[in-house]
Amino acid sequence: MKESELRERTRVLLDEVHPDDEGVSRVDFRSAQFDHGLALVHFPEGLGGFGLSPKLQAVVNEEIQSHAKTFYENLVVNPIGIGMGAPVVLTYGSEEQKRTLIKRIYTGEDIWCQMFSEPSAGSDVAGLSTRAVRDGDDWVLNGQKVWTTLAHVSKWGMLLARTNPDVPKHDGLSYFLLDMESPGVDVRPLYQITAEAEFNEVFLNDVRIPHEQMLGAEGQGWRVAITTLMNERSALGGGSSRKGGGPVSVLTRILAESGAQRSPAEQAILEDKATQLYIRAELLRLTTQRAKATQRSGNPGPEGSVGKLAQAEIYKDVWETCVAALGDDGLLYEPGYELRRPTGDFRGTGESSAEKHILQAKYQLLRSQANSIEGGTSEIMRNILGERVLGLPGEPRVDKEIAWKDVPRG
Amino acid sequence: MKESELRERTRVLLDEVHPDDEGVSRVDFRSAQFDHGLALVHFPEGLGGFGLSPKLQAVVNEEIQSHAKTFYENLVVNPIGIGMGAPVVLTYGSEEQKRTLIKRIYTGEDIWCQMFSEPSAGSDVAGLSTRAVRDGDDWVLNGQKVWTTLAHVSKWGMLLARTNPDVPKHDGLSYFLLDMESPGVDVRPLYQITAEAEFNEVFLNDVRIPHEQMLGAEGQGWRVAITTLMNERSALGGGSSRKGGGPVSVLTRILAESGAQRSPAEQAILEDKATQLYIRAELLRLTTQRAKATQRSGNPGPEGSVGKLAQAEIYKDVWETCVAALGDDGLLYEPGYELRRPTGDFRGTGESSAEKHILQAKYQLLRSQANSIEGGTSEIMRNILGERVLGLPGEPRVDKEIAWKDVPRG
Amino acid sequence: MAFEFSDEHEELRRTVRQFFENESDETKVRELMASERGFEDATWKQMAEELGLAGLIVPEIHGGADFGAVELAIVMEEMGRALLCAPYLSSAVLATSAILLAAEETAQKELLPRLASGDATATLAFAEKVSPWDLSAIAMAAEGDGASVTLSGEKTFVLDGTTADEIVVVARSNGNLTLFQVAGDAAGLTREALPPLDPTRKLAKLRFESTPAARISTGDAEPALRRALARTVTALASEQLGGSQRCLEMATDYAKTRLQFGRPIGSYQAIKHQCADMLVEVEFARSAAYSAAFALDEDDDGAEVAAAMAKSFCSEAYSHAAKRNLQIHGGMGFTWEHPAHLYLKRAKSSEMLFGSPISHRAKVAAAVGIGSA
Amino acid sequence: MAFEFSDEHEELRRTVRQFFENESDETKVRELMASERGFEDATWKQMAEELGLAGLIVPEIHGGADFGAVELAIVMEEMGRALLCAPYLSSAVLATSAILLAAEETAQKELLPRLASGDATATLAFAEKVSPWDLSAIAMAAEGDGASVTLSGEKTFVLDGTTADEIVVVARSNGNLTLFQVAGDAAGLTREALPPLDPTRKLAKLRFESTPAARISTGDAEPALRRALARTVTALASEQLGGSQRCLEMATDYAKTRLQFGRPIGSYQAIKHQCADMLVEVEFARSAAYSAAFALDEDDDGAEVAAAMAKSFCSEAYSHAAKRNLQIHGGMGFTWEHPAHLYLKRAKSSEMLFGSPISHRAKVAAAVGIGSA
Repeated sequence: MKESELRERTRVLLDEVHPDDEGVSRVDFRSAQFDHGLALVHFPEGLGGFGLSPKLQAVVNEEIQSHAKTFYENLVVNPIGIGMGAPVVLTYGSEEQKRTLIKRIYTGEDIWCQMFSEPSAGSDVAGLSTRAVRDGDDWVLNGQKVWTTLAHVSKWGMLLARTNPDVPKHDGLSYFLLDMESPGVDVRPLYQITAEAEFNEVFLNDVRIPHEQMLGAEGQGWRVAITTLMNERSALGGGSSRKGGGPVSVLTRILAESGAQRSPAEQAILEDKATQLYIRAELLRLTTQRAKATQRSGNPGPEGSVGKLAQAEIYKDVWETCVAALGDDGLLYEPGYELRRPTGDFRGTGESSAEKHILQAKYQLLRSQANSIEGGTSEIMRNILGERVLGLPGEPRVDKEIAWKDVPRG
Repeated sequence: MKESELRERTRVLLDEVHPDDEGVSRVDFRSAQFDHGLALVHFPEGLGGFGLSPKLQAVVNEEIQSHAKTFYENLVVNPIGIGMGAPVVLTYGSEEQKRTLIKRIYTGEDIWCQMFSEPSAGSDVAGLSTRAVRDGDDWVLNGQKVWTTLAHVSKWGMLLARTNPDVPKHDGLSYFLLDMESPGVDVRPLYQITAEAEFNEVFLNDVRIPHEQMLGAEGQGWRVAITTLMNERSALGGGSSRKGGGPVSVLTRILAESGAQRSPAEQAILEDKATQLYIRAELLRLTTQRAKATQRSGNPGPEGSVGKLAQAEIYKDVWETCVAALGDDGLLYEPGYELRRPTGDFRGTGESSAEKHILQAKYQLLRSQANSIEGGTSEIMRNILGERVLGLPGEPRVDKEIAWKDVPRG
Repeated sequence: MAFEFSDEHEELRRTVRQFFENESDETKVRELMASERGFEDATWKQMAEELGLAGLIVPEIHGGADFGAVELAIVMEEMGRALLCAPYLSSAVLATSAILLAAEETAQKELLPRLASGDATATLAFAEKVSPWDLSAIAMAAEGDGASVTLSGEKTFVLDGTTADEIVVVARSNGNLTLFQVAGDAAGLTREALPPLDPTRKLAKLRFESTPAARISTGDAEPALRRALARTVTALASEQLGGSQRCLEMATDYAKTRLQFGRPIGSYQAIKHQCADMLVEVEFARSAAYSAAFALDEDDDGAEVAAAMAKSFCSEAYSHAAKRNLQIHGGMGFTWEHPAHLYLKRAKSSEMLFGSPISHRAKVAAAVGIGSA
Repeated sequence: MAFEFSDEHEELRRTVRQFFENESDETKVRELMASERGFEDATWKQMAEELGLAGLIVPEIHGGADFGAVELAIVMEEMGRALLCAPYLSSAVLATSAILLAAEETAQKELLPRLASGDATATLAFAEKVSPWDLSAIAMAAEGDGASVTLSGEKTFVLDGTTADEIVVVARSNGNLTLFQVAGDAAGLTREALPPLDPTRKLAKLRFESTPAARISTGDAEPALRRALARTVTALASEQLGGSQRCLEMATDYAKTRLQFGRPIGSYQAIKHQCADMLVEVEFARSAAYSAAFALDEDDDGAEVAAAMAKSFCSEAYSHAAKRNLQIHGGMGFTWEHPAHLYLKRAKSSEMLFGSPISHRAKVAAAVGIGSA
């Protein structure tokens, strides 16, 4: 299909249902968009698309944005569902599952979450302990998941559990779709050092999942999960998309505003530090751009770890320098530490308006500590770069060839 | 023996032979000092001492220094012989060896060197390959040693060789005293990145060593070597003994002299950097002092690695900052790169007079690169600190339990 | 420098550590940091009476233990390990040092016994909005000339400012920095809690509106106050050392027991070497903090420089150790329920308290002749 | 920014890499760095004639290949990998850019074809003892007003200054920075080799005593010279990138094959993670160098800032990579016979050439609005 036809179809959609119109809800519009094949153009016909190149989705989005004030970003509507859930259902789901699940993901009627992490399996995701035992047509699950974004509002969870502890760890996992309303699923907020709960812990106590909700074959869970994880990691890292934008713009601003309170020498030292960070942030942006160019020419891969690793270290350093530049004001933490679900609007990593940037810097001083942990620790990223990009040999492994149950854990 | 008696005996020695007197050579004086038991007071009577505490040597030295202009420092006379050779002969040598070797070590008639390192065995010293094969009353050696300080002027070398390749690496080593004038010993200068040859390579080609010159039992070489290495490592690291002294004083000076050539901002940045280094150097000095206090109370050990690790990193950083402070003058390297044995007097790490400090900084920029390699790399030091001080577990080892000949090498 | 602790010192350390292990465990710290008051009166009283801590550096004649900076360093180090929530730095160190070094004898007689006995707490209100840590920038001026004056204006970053029974205010009188005593419940005094980054140490802003105050110093108190701040900063460096050491221990302990890929994470060099680097920094911090304390007790000319050196180095070492500890704990270290963040917040906050590491390094530079100035 | 190389670019890279692998192997580099002249005429001629490198950025009408900064970046990157010993930076980049951007057409016609053909080399003598990299600090003033003048004084840090056939001198005329052409063998010119930290790039001090010189620019050449320096610095950043990349490769290759304790040292995280950190820095350096080159060819307003950014970052990245490479090679890397030190010396020297990373960052700061200035 040509771009022009896609644009034409988008205009037809908009003639029919317009997102700006009163009475047209988000679900109404996205439902129509899905039915017109303009939701996920790379998905098959009947499932939101036309089997086109994923790049062409931009044409549709552009067309909508140029004719409507209202535009629903997938990242906001249902990030995990659209980014990971829909693709995995498309690849591994039954026809029935594709038909019933994907559209509701796209409209945002069903929010999705991803449940791989466990307390005892951090970097070693495949070492997870949640057990799934077959019982008739069901699997019965017991265990605990952690760091589950959106679990408290989700209808469906993508879950990895151990169906066979007697084989090496990667071989004993299976992949399930869990209805989060099932009995025995207990979702609790997980408070972070910011006192906010972005994430959840999910306790599974004799939770039953029908066998049909296993995606991929029994014991093939790791393979199914890998696709999901790849999508996740490439979404992290990469820096600001605009020159001088992002966190470093907050630093530049704080530095300019706070200069009067310190000696010229101290200011010079902080300015050089800020300039180093400005340059690094800019090079992160350019490196991401280069990586994307390479990816377009058909070479995706672990190079994305450069951006993930660098961004974590740069951003942490930027926020810490912001607070150093705030000087004594950095002794105060205005959001306070009442335990809560995220509320503030200062926590984004983009630029912020008015006085928000000072609050943002302080919040991010704490929040950014996780940048080098979440989605793969910096230590793991360095392993990936060393082994998969540079081809350095791995370490002796003690857990590869033996049954999962015999691997020391804790 | 009381301090007063030791002082008295020293005055008797000086009455008899005085180092300042014309016609009294270094050998003359030190020979007499040895015979008086005032050379190494912790050594037995007849072997240069009186079996006293090693601390009391300071009393003798003090007494000599207060009554004579000439004082021969052991570190200058025969550093390896006196620091490592004499103790090892004393512990493991035959009576004959003690009688004939130790005195000539002390007088400096016989210079000693230490030959453990090999090209294929860097951090993994015990993995060395030089073979010693028994042939009648002799051992026949073949192999190559490297980083051998003073080999080109030495009479004796302390050498570690493999006498049994069929056992795990530590168990197949034996310790020899090698007469460096033996046929088949080929000493070649090893030029460093400074173009100077402080060290040598020693090639051993069918070199014969009489069995009596093995120290300790066959296969016990590692145990004998460990003592030697401990003495070496504790001699490295520790920093300047004077507040604000050492390399950092060169930096302070260069920074003050070169300030006019750059902007106040750049100067402020360099000054803060220099102050950080000044503080670190001072804390290195104090930490060494604290470690010595602990050691005195009977707790020696791997804590010395703190000083070794920190000193290497601080000094490298100091010299690099010196050259940064020199600015464009750092583009030039006045000693030039003609291959040579060490000559300049600007290379010490102490303070230097007149304009020497600039030459010293440039030379040390290069020379100090080895600080984090020689005497144990910083990586190995961190392992020691992690495992032996903090008690963290070791890595899986692939070379511990198997015959040396079956361990991959290269 | 002797640099060695006596058996009595070790005994002091054991005693206070034991006490804090019982009275300032994590549960207690969390309870107090969430409370408005921030400390427990009973514990404070016990610290004062049973352990003699409130009057540790108060002379015997004023009811104290008459100890010096070295003993204070030991106590602060243990408080840092335990993240003790108490007005110790404000009352027993900062206010006490200021009163000892700058106040008149009558005021010392009146105030110090009450502080040493734990009957009252005090704090020093000196920082103002502009250049808060620079004594010469203090602008508040007393109205009136005699022993009783009134004060108007604002003081900020006052440690434990909402709970202190006595507030020692630094203000100008005839241009000279002068100490004034203001009761915590004085008329015209408004005490507003500030939201602290480190919830285990309370901060306040104090507003004075013609508040009655008693002059308790004569002449220019600035040199004495500078020495009082050097003592405080030295004590704080020891607190930072104690926190750093605790972070190193937490990280090392976790690295020994947490398994990933079938072996302890501490067996990986990525973790092991981070711990080794922490160890080096902690040992350096120890040298910095101890040598500054010994220098004070030996009346060393270099004591103020040593204090600045210790504050700058220990601040950064603590911050590094706290961040590394969090990182080594992985996701767990990022949770509210794990104590790693409590140390991080204490570290970052105490790094900024009394001035940045860069500003303290500038003092060192000036003293040792680095730089043109 | 497009940021993608065409097939022609890749072809150019392959060709020059192949050429340098043959003509600038380690043996050759060591031979030339020990020689007084520092390069081989035959190779230079070959580079000019067969590969068109000497005239790479010279317009076709002057006998050059008429390429831009991107092609130059590719060539310089390969030269940096190979540690090429040749007056390329001095003649084909610095002097050529100055002539192209600041000289009059007649001078261009006379000089550029000779440089492009490899018949002659040139250099730019602008640095003086005080603030050598600051054009506005140039003090040397021409004596005389017309087309022919005489020059007296000293220029230093002149790249390949003892071998250049033509010396383009920057001096003042009526206060304006002006280009003058001086023959290498002119009367009153003394050329003294300086002992370089990096023996693969020769430096000289030139003394002029009433040396006859021909004026080859009019008006104030300062803006044009600033642009010429930005071009040169961008090219140098690419050279630094090439060196960094080579260090990363050497370190990685060695880490794969060197065994200690029975396994490759690259299997230890201590080494592996150093390599990973090098990789990140090299990739950032690549982005910096390439984007500065693309900016120049796109006549981007930000080209001068991009050049300063590239120079500051690539300098430090190269220095880090060279030091890490040496460390990873252990004792071996510290020997004269191993090439690690050649890269270290190139790195440290090129870091200081044309100004320190801090000074280049100051330019970036000013341009992007960091700081009060």
